[in-house]
Amino acid sequence: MAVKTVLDGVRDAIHDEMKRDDRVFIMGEDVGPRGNVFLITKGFLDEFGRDRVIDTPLAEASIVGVAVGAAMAGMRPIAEIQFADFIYPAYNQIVGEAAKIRYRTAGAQTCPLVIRTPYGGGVRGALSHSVSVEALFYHVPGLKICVPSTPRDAQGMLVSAIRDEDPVLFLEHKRTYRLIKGEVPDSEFTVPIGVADVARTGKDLSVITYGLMRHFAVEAAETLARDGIDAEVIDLRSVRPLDRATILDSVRKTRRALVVHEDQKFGGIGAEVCAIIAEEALFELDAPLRRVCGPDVPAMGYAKEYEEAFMPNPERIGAAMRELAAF
Amino acid sequence: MAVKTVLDGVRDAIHDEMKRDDRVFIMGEDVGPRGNVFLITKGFLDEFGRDRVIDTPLAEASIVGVAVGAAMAGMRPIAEIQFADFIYPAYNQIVGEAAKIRYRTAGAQTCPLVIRTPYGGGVRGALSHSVSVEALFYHVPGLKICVPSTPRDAQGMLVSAIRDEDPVLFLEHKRTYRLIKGEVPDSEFTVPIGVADVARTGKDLSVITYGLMRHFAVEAAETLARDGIDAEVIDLRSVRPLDRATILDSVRKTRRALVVHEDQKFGGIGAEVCAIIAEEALFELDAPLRRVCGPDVPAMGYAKEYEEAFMPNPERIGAAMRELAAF
Amino acid sequence: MKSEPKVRASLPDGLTADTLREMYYRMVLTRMCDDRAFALNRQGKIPFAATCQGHEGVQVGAAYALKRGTDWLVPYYRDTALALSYGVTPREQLMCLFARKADIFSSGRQFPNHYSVPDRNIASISSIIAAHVTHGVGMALAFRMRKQPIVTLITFGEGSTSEGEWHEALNFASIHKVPAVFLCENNEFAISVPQKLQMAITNVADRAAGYGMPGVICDGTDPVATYTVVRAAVERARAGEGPTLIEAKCYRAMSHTSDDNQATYRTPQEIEALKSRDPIPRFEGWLKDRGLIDDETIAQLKKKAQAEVDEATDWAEQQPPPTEEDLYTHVYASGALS
Amino acid sequence: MKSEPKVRASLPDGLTADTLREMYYRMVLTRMCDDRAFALNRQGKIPFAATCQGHEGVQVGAAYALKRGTDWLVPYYRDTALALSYGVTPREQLMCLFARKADIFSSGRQFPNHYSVPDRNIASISSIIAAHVTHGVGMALAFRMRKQPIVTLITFGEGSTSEGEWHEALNFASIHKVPAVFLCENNEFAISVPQKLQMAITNVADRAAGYGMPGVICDGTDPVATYTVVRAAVERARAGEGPTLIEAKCYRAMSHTSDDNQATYRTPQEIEALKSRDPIPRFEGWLKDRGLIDDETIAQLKKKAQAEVDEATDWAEQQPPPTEEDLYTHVYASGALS
Ligand SMILES: Cc1ncc(C[n+]2csc(CCOP(=O)(O)OP(=O)(O)O)c2C)c(N)n1
Ligand SMILES: Cc1ncc(C[n+]2csc(CCOP(=O)(O)OP(=O)(O)O)c2C)c(N)n1
Ligand SMILES: [Mg+2]
Ligand SMILES: [Mg+2]
Repeated sequence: MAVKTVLDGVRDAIHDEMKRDDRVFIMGEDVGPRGNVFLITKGFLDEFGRDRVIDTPLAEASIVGVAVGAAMAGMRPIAEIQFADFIYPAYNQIVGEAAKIRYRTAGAQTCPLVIRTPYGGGVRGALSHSVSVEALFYHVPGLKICVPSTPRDAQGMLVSAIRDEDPVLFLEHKRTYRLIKGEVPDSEFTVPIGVADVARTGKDLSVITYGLMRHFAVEAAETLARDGIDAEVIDLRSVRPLDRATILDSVRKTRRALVVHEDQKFGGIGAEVCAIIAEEALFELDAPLRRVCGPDVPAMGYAKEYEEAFMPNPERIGAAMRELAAF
Repeated sequence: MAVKTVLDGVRDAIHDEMKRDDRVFIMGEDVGPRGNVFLITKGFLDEFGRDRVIDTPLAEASIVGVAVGAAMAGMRPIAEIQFADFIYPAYNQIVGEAAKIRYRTAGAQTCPLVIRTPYGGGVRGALSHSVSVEALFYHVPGLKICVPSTPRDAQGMLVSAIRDEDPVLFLEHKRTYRLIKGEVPDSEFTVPIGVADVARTGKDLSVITYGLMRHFAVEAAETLARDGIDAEVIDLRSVRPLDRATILDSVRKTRRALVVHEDQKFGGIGAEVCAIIAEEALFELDAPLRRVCGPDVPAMGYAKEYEEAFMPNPERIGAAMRELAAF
Repeated sequence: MKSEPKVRASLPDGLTADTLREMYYRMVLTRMCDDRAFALNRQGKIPFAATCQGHEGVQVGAAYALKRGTDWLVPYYRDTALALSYGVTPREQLMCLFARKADIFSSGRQFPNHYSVPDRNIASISSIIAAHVTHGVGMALAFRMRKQPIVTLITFGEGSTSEGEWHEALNFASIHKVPAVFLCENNEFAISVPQKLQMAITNVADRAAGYGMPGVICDGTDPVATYTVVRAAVERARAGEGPTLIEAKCYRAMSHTSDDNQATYRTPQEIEALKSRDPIPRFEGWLKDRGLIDDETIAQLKKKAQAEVDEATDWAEQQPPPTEEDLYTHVYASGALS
Repeated sequence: MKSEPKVRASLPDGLTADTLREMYYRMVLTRMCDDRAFALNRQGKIPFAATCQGHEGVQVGAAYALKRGTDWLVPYYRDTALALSYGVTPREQLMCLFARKADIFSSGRQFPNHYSVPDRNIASISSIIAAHVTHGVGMALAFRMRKQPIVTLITFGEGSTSEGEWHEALNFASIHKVPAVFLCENNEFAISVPQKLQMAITNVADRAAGYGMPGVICDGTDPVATYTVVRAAVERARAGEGPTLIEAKCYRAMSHTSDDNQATYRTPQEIEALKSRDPIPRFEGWLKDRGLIDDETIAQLKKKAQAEVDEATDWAEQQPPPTEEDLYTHVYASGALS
C-alpha cells in the first residue's frame, strides 16, 4: 500500500474514474491549465482534453446546473465548487433541483452527480474561505453528503460517489489535504457511503465526529488513554445517510457520548446525532449528551486568534472527554 | 380586540410600519397592482406609491440583494419571496451576506432587513409550493427566524422583525393565512422575537412545536384531555433564537417531551430541540424523546394522498402523545 | 382528404400540407385541453390549471421545427401545445391534471405540466423559474460530448430572463457552442408584472448580444413564422455553429393560472383587445387563404379533438390516485434512507 | 512647486495640475503598498495578499471622478488604489493586512481589502464574487428614495460578470434608473481562466445593451481616460438618467493573489509583455509631456510614498491582535444569541 495525502486520494479517485468511465468529466473554476487551486487536477487537461476538463465561467449556479443537465442526459459529471463558501449561489440547483429529480419524476429521470468542494478552517482562509456547509444541506432528502477525513476514505468514497446513482455532495476538509497522510490500497477499491468508521475502539465513552476533528479526537483519546480513559472514536464519514447503527451500538456500550464538530453547534450535525441517541438509547446513558463544536458566531475570522478560538482542538476535546468520563 | 386572520395580521403589521416609518418599504414579485399573490399588499401601491411598493423582476437573489444594500444604506426593507420554495436562489444573499454583515464589519455596518415568505403545505401546492425552509437556515448565526402561527403573533412579531436591527427571516405558514382566526389588540403592540408561547398548560407531557402544527397539537391535547391526559403545548414562535428556558422548564415539569413539526425529521428543528434537552435535562426525563415530523422524502407531492401522508395531523400527533404519556 | 392545391410550391421549407393541418389540429386540441383543465378546476375536480392560450402558435411551430425522436425538449409549465405536439397524449395530459398514480410525468407529485417524458425526449422541470435552463445546456453539452446529433430546445417566459440562472446558462452555452436553441415565449407579463418592470428593453432578443449569440424575433402567434426561425436555429445548432436566442412575441389570453385574476392588473379593454391576436383563427385564415383547409375539415378536426379530450378526461378521472406507500418511493436509487 | 506650465488650458475637465499630481502620487503609493504586502507575505508575516498592479490607472481615475464625502463606493478586493484614493490611509491598509484588532475594515475578521469604511463612504464586501453588486444597487435605490444626490460606484472584474447576481443587479438598476455606475476592471483573467472561456464576447460593455443602459469602453491603464468616462457616467447618474456600464481594459501584472502562480497558465513571454502596459510610467510620461511633473518631483513623491508605507508597516505591526473574546462580538445588535 502506498502512503498518500488526502489530496492524493481525491486526485487519484477522479483520475482513475475518468480513465475507467468516459461518462465521467470534471468542470469547475480553474480546473484546466491551473490544475485546480489546490493542484488536484494538475495534468488532467493534457491527459483527458478540453471536453472532459472544463474550465467554467465564474458562475456556480451554472456549474451545478449544467452538470445536473449532463447527469440527466446520462453523463457522470463532477462539478467542482472552488471553496465551499461559494456553494451558496448554487444552492437552488443542489437543493431545489438535483436532490429532487428522481423523486419528482418517480424514477424516470435521475441525477448521478458529484459536487465536490473543499471546506473547513485552519488554513487562515478568513470569513469566506473557512466555512463548514454540511449542516446547510444534511436536512435535504435526495442528497448524500460525504465528509471523509483520511486518504483512504477520501479516495474510496469519492469513487463510490462518482459511481452512485444519486447526487452526492462531497466535502473535502482543506486542512486535511496535505496534513493527513495514510496508507491507501494500490488496487481499485471503494469505501461505501453511509457506513461510519470506528477510528478507535474504546469502552469508556464514545466520541462521534467527522472531518478534521476525527484526527483531533483520536489524538485526544490517545492522550487520555495514558490516564486510563479508554475512548471510542466514531468517524461518521457521511452525514447523510448517517450510520445510526454504529452510533447506537457504540453509545450503548460506552453509555456516554460526546459529539465533536468544527461546524457551529446550533443546528449542526451534532443536533441530529443527539436526537437519535435521545430517542433510541436514552435510558442506556450514564451521562448527559455533550457537544464540542464551533461557536455560534457567523464565521471564522482571518486573524490567527479568531481561527484558534473558533476551532475545537485536541486539548479542548480532551478536556470535554475527561469531564464526561468522570461524570 | 378585533378578530383577524393570520393574513390580516401580516398585512396590518406591514401597513402600520410603513405608515409609522418612511424607511420601511416592500419589494417583491407581484406586490404592486396585484397586491401580492395572497392579496397581502392589496391597496398598498395606491397608498404608498411606487417608490415604496416595488414590483421587482423575477429574480430572487436581487430581491434580497438589493434589499440588503438598501438596509446597509439605512432603510428598513421588507423583501418578499413569493413562495418559500423560491428562496433558494437568494440563499447566498441571505446566508453568505445578510447574516454576516454586522459581524464582518465589527458592527460598523448593519443589515436591518426582513425577508418574508409563505411556507408550508396543506394547500395542494405540490412539490415546489409546499416546502418548509426553516431547517435550511436555522444553523446560520446572524439570522433570526420567526415562525408565528396566530394572528396576534404574526402581527406582533412582524412589527418586531421590521424594527429589529438585524436580518430576520419571517416565515408565514400559508395554510394558516385564512384558516386561523384570533383576537388581536387594536392598539400598537409587539411580540418579542425569541420567546416561546405556552399555547396550553399541562403537566403530563410537553409538546414542542410551531407553525400550523401548534394548532394541530392543541387540538390533539384537547382531545386527550377528555381522557385525563394533560399535555403542555409550547409554540416556539421563533427557531433562532430558540427559547431554551421555556423548553427546559416545561420538560423538567412534565418529564416527557414530544417535538412536532411539519418539516422533515432528519436535521429539522426538532434535532436541536432534542439535543438541548438531552444535554440539559437528560436525567429529568421519564421517557425517551420523540419526534413526529414530516417524512424524510424530498417534498410534498401534488396529489391529495401525498399531502395527507406527508403532513402530521391531530390524530397522528395525538397517538404519539398517548404513547408517550403511557410510557 | 382532397387533392392538394396549386399553391403548394410556396409552402414553407419542410412543411407539407398534411403537416400544416396536423399543426392546426394540435393547436385546436391544445385549446380544448386547456379549456377542459379550467372547467375541471371550476368544478373543483382539480386544484390548479395553467393556460397556454395565446401561445399555441409559437409552441406548435417550435415543436414541428424539431426532429422528433432525436431532439430534446426542456420546456416550461406553459408549454401544453408544445408537449401535445411532441408526443404527449391527451390522456397523459389529463392524468397529470388529475394527479393520478400512473401519471407518467411525476406520478402525481408535481403540478401539471412539469413533465418528464424521457421516452419522448421531454425533460422534467421544477416550478423554480429558470432553473431548467442550465439543465438544457448541460444536456446539450452531454449530447455533443457523445457526438450525438441532438439539438436541445429550451423554452421560458420573458420574465424568466431576469433570473441569474438564465444569464449563466446562456453565457455557458455560447462559450461552449452547445447545440441548444433558447426560445423565449414573450407574453409581456410575469404574472402581474408587465415587461417594462421586468427589463428596461423592448426586445428580449437584444440580450443575445451580451452572450455573442444571434438574437432573433418572430411573431409567436404565427406557427409558420415561428417554425421558420426555430428551424434555422436548430440547423445552426446541429451544424455545430452554436446556440441562438429566439424571442417569440405572443400574449397571455387568460389569467396567469387558475389561482390568478388578471382583472386586478389589466383593464377589461386590454384583455378584450387580445382576442384579435388569437393564433387559432389566424392560422385558420392562413390555411384557408392557401386552400389548405376548408370549413368542413375544420369542423371535422374540432370534433375529433373534442372527442379525444372527452375520452381522455373520462379515462383519466377513473385512474387510481397514489397511495400512502407511494410517498416513500424513488427517494434514492436504493429506496428511502436517512 | 514651480509655476504651472502653459498647457494648463488643455487639462481634462475638472482636473487641476495639483489633482493630477495627487493622482500620480496615489498610484505610486498603491504600488508601494502592494509591493510591501507581497514582501510581508514572503517573509511569512501575513498569510495572504492580493495585488492591483496593472489596475492603478482605472482605480485612481475612477476615484477622482467621484465626489468624495458624498458618493459611495462598493469596491471589490482588487481595489487598493481605489481605496487609497478615496480616503483609506496606508496605516489602515496595513492594519488590515496584519489582521489587527483595531483594523477598521473588519477588526481582522475578513481577508485584506474587503473594507467597510462607512465614515468615508466605502461599503463592506464579502469574498463571494458579485454578491456586492446588488448591494450597490440597493444602496443607490435607498439614496434615490431619500432624494440624496449620491452616486454609487460599483466595481468588479470581468469574470464577475458571469455570475447570475451580476445580471440581476444590472437589470434591476436599469429598470429603476438608480444612480449607480458599474465599473468593470477587465484584466482578461479570472484567476487562470482567460476571457474567451468566461464569455463569448470581446467587450464586456456589450452586455449593457441587454439591460438598456449605455456601455462604454476605456483604457484602464490611463487614469485620465478612465476619469473622463467615469465622470460622465457619474454626472448622468446624478442627473437621474440612470446607470452606465463602463469597461476599463487593464491587465493583471502579477499572479491572482499570493496563493496563485500564474506561470502555470501564462507563458513567460506573455507575462513579460505586460510590463510595457504599466500605468505608472505611462502616466509619468503623460504628465511630463504636459510639463506637469519633472524627475525631481517624481523622486520626491516616491520617497514620500515609501516613507508613508514604511511608517504604516512598522506601526501596524505593533498593534495588538484580536483576542478570544473578540470572537463573540457583533453577532447581533444585542450581542450573541442562540
Ligand atoms: C424562482 C421563482 N420565482 C417565482 C416564481 C413564481 N412565478 C411562477 S410563474 C411566474 C411568472 C413567470 O413569467 P414568465 O417567465 O414571463 O412566464 P409566463 O408565465 O409569462 O409564461 C412567477 C413569478 C417561481 N415559480 N419561481
Ligand atoms: C462566488 C465565488 N466564486 C469563486 C470565487 C473564487 N475567485 C476569487 S477571485 C476569482 C476570479 C475573479 O475574476 P474577475 O472577476 O475577473 O476579477 P479579477 O480577480 O480578475 O480582478 C475567483 C474565481 C469567489 N471568490 N467567489
Ligand atoms: Mg411572461
Ligand atoms: Mg479579471
